[in-house]
Amino acid sequence: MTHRNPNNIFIQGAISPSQIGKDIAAHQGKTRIGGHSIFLGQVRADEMQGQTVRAIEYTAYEAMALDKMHQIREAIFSKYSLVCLHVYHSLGIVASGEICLFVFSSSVHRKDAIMATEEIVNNIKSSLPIWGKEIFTNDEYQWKK
Amino acid sequence: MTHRNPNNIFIQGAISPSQIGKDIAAHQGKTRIGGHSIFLGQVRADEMQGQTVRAIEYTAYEAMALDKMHQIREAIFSKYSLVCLHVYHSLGIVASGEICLFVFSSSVHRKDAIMATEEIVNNIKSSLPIWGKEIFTNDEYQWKK
Amino acid sequence: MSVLEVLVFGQLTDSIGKDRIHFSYVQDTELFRKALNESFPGLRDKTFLLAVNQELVLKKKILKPGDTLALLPPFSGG
Amino acid sequence: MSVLEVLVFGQLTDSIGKDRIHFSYVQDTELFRKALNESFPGLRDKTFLLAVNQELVLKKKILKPGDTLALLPPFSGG
Repeated sequence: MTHRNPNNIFIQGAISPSQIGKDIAAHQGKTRIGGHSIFLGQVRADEMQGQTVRAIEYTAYEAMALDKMHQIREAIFSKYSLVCLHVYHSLGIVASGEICLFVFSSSVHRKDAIMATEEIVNNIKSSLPIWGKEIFTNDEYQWKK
Repeated sequence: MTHRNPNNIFIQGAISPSQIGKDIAAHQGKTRIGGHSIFLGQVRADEMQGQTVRAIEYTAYEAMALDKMHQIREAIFSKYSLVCLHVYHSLGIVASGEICLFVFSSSVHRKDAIMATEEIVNNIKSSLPIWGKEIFTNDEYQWKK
Repeated sequence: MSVLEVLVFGQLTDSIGKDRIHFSYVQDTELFRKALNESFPGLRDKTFLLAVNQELVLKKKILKPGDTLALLPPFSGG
Repeated sequence: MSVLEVLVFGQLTDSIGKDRIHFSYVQDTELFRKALNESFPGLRDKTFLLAVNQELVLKKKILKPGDTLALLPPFSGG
């Protein structure tokens, strides 16, 4: 299994659903794949103290996050039999209802992709130095917990 | 058995990636959702006895499958906290590399959607009366196991 | 005329050559399996479940005239 | 002049008012935490990890002049 170079996972702003559709379509030539497991994180319009979250602004320690993501990829590829793996995380403003995280694992048999995606999402949340600032409709904010 | 108007999960031919993108986009107004978990089944170009699978032709006992799918949905909604759940399965010819199964669960917190999708996929494979006929490049076939 | 409608699926359509047949009424699913094997000896070494009116039947079940049976080889959807 | 570069992230940017500061060189991470708390008393009740040159540091670590430190409050990506 060849490992890819650590790609930049960060994109500015929301991840577009039509791009997700295109990324799925781009895998139709890989006819060893039997299953894709996708996780999408979407910004919730949570209500707190009478205010509603209208967006989350993401910042990251980018160099450290990419290095850590590379380690996560290596560990996942050595643990599961994957054909490919793509991860995208937003930076900057993502409005409520928009997508901020896209994890996309593909494998010959479904189990590997399903388990890989779940584990990667958990690792991203616990281990990547990324912070979300919840911005309310009145432009006040609080740091996401 | 009361008929509770189960939704039709079946679509003729392959499931298109651009439609998947549109289905994802259609959830951006549901701002309670924090995570989507998607599984896609893709037809593999498996090689057997010197032949390559060029397509799978799916048939089903449709009425029974829809009734069973309705039971699966009810059980999943009572077990997990989901905002919504969509399932599509192809009937007829799906070429290698194309998508034949689309399971799409959405929840406030990611765990529910992830566990629901995995369980639904397992249930679909084990419990729905659907059969795949693997058609080789020389037009011979074998029934999928 | 009392009949049972029988739907045939998957690889069993190859064994039987049709996807729908009619059988004279018999009283229960065990008698039905016996009659089916007599009519289609090629089914003897096949694994399949029966459904009666869309419900899987794992034990002996009494049949009514007009019931719809289905012959269900192992599922392979997804 | 021997300095340590310090990157500040998340809610700590509110406490410190900047996302990058410079500190006079100290020999190890425990001395650094002490100096940091003296300069920014508001950090005393904050939870955060230190990274040195992009590596998380959970125990005391010797520092070299020119090292890049980062103050990392609990992550909240995804």
